[in-house]
Amino acid sequence: MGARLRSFALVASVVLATIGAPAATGGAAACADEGPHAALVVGNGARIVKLCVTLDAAEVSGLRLIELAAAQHGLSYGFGLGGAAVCRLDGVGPGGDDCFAEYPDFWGYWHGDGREGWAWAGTGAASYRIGDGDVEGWTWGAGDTGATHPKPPATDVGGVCVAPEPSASPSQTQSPKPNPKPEPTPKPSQPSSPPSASSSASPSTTPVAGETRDPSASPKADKGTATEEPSPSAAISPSPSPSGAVLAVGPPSGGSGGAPVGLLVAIVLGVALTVGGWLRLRGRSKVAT
Amino acid sequence: MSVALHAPALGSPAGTRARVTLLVLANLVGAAAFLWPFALPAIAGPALENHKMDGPWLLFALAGILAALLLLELGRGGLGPKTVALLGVLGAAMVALRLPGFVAGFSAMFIVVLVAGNAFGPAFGFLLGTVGTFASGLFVGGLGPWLPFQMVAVGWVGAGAGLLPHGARWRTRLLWLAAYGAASGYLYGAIMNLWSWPFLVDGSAWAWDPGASAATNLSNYLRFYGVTSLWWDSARAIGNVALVLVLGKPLLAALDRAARRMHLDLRQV
Amino acid sequence: MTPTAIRAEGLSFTYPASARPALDHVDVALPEGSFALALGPTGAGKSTLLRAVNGLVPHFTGGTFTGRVHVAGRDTLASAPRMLADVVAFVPQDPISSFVLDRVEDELAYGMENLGVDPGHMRRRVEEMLDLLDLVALRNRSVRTLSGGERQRVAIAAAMAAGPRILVLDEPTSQLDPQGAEHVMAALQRLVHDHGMTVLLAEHRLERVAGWVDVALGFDEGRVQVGAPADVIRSLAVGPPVARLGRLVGWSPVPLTVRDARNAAQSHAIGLPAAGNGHRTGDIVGALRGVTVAYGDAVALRDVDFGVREGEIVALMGRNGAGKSTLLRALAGVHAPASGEVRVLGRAPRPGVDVALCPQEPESVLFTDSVENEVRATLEARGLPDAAAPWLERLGVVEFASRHPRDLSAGQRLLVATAAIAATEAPLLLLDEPTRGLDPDAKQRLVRFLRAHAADGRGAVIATHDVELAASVATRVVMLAGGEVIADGDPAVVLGDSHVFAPQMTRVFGAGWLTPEQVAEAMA
Amino acid sequence: MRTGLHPGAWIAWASGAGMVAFVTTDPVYLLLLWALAWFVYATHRVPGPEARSFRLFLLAALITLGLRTGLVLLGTVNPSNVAFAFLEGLRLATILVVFGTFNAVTDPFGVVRLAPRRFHEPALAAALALSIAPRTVASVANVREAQRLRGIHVSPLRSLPALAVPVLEAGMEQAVTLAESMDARGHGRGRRSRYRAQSWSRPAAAIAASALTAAVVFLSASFGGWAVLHPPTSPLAWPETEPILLGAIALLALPGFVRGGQG
Repeated sequence: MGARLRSFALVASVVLATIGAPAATGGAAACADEGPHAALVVGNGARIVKLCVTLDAAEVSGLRLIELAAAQHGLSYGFGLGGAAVCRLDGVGPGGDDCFAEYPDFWGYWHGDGREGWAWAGTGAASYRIGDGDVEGWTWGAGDTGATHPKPPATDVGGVCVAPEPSASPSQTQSPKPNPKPEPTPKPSQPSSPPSASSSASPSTTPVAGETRDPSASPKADKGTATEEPSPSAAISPSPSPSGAVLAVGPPSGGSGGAPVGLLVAIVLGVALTVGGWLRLRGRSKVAT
Repeated sequence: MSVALHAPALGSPAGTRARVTLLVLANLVGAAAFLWPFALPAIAGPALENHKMDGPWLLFALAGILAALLLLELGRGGLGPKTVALLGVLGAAMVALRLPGFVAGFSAMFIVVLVAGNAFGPAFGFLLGTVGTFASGLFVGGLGPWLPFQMVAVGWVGAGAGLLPHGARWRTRLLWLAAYGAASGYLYGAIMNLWSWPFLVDGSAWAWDPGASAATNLSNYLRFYGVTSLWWDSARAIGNVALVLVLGKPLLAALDRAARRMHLDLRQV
Repeated sequence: MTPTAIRAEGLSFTYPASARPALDHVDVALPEGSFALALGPTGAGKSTLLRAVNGLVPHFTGGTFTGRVHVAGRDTLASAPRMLADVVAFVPQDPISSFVLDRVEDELAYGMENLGVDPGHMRRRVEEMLDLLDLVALRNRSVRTLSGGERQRVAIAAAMAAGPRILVLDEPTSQLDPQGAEHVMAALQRLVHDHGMTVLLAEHRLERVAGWVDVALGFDEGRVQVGAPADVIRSLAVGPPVARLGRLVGWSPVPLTVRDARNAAQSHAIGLPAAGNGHRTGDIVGALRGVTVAYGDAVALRDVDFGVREGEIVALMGRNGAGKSTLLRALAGVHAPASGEVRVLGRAPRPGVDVALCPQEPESVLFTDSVENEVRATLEARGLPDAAAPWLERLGVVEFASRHPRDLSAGQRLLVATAAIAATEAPLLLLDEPTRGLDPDAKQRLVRFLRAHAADGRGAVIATHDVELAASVATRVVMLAGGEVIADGDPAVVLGDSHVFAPQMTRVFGAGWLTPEQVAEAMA
Repeated sequence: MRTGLHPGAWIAWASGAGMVAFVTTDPVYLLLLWALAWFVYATHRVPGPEARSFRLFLLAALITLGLRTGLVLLGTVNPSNVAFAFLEGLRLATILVVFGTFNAVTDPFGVVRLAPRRFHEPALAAALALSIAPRTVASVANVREAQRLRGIHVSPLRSLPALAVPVLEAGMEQAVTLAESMDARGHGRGRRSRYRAQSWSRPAAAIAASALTAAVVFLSASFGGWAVLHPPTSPLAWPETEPILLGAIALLALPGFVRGGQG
């Protein structure tokens, strides 16, 4: 009875049940306008980096700001939960899609309150809107609220984006060249920032880079798999930038560090099961007929 | 001796308070199963954000099952053969009407739930919604994790139909039912979308944002609903209204007649 | 003496919305081991008494109940039907509607599950019932896939499995072909004779049951007389054809079985029958030429040639599934043949205009809120004058004109549906099983109606299991088997040639004798 | 009758495999689940209408995957976005395939029969709905045909009531007969026993246990964070494959090595 109807009803209802209804998603379209700037402060527990980021729209999301910082200054980052949350910044944080894999430590999110102070972010970086002159902060550490989580140092946008030069170009950061060599003497935000705030970050850079970015030292790298960025470090490069510190970062390359034994096993298993299924079906239809 | 007998009503009068408690509890659990995307940050904080892709989902899928079971518990032991037979027959009608399926979000299945809920009361309406949805899931081979949600949501549609005022005239009763058909068409869609909406976490303005406040998420959700489901659910709402207006009276009359013949007084539930 | 299984004392009952009592001071006592038949016209109270025995009346129906019914010593008023489930079993008229579970074996166990029978015992009982009713081969089948006779036996087994000693059945053979009916009656007799059960059944087709039972309950307007079947049948002026013959020629006692009648007839000389009632005069009204119909892979009709002429009443006979309904549907133009040609009045059939079919489930025809409106809907659709009453009168349902069709009995509904179909005034009328649930009076009205229809120069085809109907009304009999026509000719010849489909008169007096009236005339 | 395995074993298997799919977006694990579901289906498939539900679910899975991935095209298209949407879609699709297998190999009546004793009556009602539904559909066809046979061509507005009312009336009548029959057969007497409750064979128990193990392993990885279940997509990187998790998934293939007894 109604076999075709039944089929249709099934397919339609199952698809609808799982996907809801056709949904449109979209991010902000990139536009090349220059002008608005925001300050981004990232404290990975070992050092603090302050970056002046040129916004590509009047308003961008907190996540977009990080992407822009990566493009303009080579900040290394990794988003998780499907790109909705911040997993990794400046080489620190979980490498997978699960941003709380190292909980209780996680990346806390802060908004500058305009008076050099900080407010714990109530919304996610994906939905928070940042405009010209805003200050954003990210700190690595434990503590589920603004009262317990490590706070970024007092910052105002003027201290990071001093004498904004609209000519700042993001182009140089696209360099595909991995830069495995940590620079022993990083000088973040050298050129034009006042000495007060930004200098605090510099002393501890080298050990951090050595400890957390070397694949051989990472626990996950032991398994010979490929989640770590191939670039062992994102070191601060001395290359001059008119508007802030520049981080050089190796771009993600498709290659994997370790031998994908697991992957091979999985493929063999999958092929075996698929072929086994075919054989079973063929055997059965022979019996049946 | 001469006796005039009336068949017993559905369920026993004993334990009414327990039943009401159960009803409230079950509906709260059911509501939680659907509404958690709004309440998550408030109740769990970032520790749970860790598992926003899976943990809560699993928990609340279990809550959906629990709610379905709890609500079915309403009918425990006291349904009796007449109610079970009616549920079976009307559930079969739902299965049959689910087959031709869809014009966008509209399915003729809903008319059965609306009319039977209205004729036999909220408890029956709920049971029919859950039982019929379960059976149709089994029948078309559509068992899956979404089924408890569907069962509860359709059950609510039926229960709501049973709570409508009947009024003194057909006209009043039908207009109420038609209005409810429209409203429930949208509400059902809004509720059912909620279970899959948290899968959309891409940071857009209509995506679920596990870290955000309930108000933000609600507005995101409304935006999402408005963009993606409004037209879809409108088909359901319009279809419900049309069917109620065209079929409501004869079907209600048929159900009333059957109730009389079966000497049934389900409205005492 | 044997204990009483069923005892009703001073039983009166009135349905909730009814003015007239359905049962009026009824006294009945059936000893254990009775095989009892309830007979009488539709609406005389048979179903009500059957339901009073297991408490459905009044517990299920409501209404006003006076008097007492004791079943196996229990007062039905004090126990709900479910509490009587271990002493009395009930098989309703349409068993498929009463099945609760899908698989035969599970259906058998359902009653015992309700009684909390221990699983080991339950298992043994199910096996016993499967053996007793010859269902072993069907144990894993879905009840939906069974034939009518199989369903009836499953329903009996399911009702009996919980171990009640009393079995009540409402028209158990009405949906069955002659062989199926025979099977069921034989199974019931075994329950009575070998297992000492008490069986009470209601049935209209007395020729199928009268010979099996040992006590009869004659119903007339809510009153009941209990006695030997022969006595009751004589006093009610009903009965199988042999009994009608007995009354016509004054035999005493009135014979109830073919065997009785043969014994009684030995003293009467009877010659060869006159020519049969077949006469082909008119033109062809409808015809199938080389028609093959298939449902998926299953061929229902295979290369069939068939024709019906003006003035003819053709009876289509054959086992369940032989293709009778398919032939009617093809002729009515609702099922297009895979190959071959269908012609009505020389052109493709126009359903509802020049050919009308009353389907096997007459209920599906009815969709308005009153009997009268059913006929009027047809008249309106055909653009005929709005006169419903004559049609209702012809089929004897005019007294129900303002009633809701669904409130009528199955037989009455069938007549209403027939009236609604016939009102199309189509020159070719097709009826599928037109005597289901009809009492003898109603059947007589249907016979008269069909004769009048044919006398008007129209044609009719009836698909039926009812051998006696075919014998009394058909001008020609077409026998189908496996989708093919295996016999086509004068009823006297075709029915006389058959073991299974032979009417009682043929069985008593030989081929060619069809109806008691014909025999009585020859004897006179 | 379909596979002889206890339906509970199938429920456990589908839930276990479904949970595994829920907690990961790693394509290695997910595609392995596809292969495995296919293998299990091939082993336990019984020709018939129900076997079709696997194909239908497969179709639904592919549509879901396509839709979910296609949504990206409406927004910003970059490799990360596409990969993320694809993996999300793959996860949903995997769940569908798993449940497609489940629906293809289990007997719906068997599932209903699993209902706990307290839910006997709602479960019975669902079973009734299942067995009555084909007749309801047939009844619709009968009514439509019967009206044609009377030459009645009802206007579109009236055709729905003319169709729906007789079908509902017939159903209600059946409900009366059914209720009578159930009552007469002792429904609702309070005590109940169960006829031939399907027993847990050793293979069935093993299947349930292995499915549970697989689910627990993946859940512990998800909550404990000892393995990467969501490969990073922004920026893109190759997924990891954790041997313990591979082993856990392999456990789910067990039904493919158990013959279900009588087909």
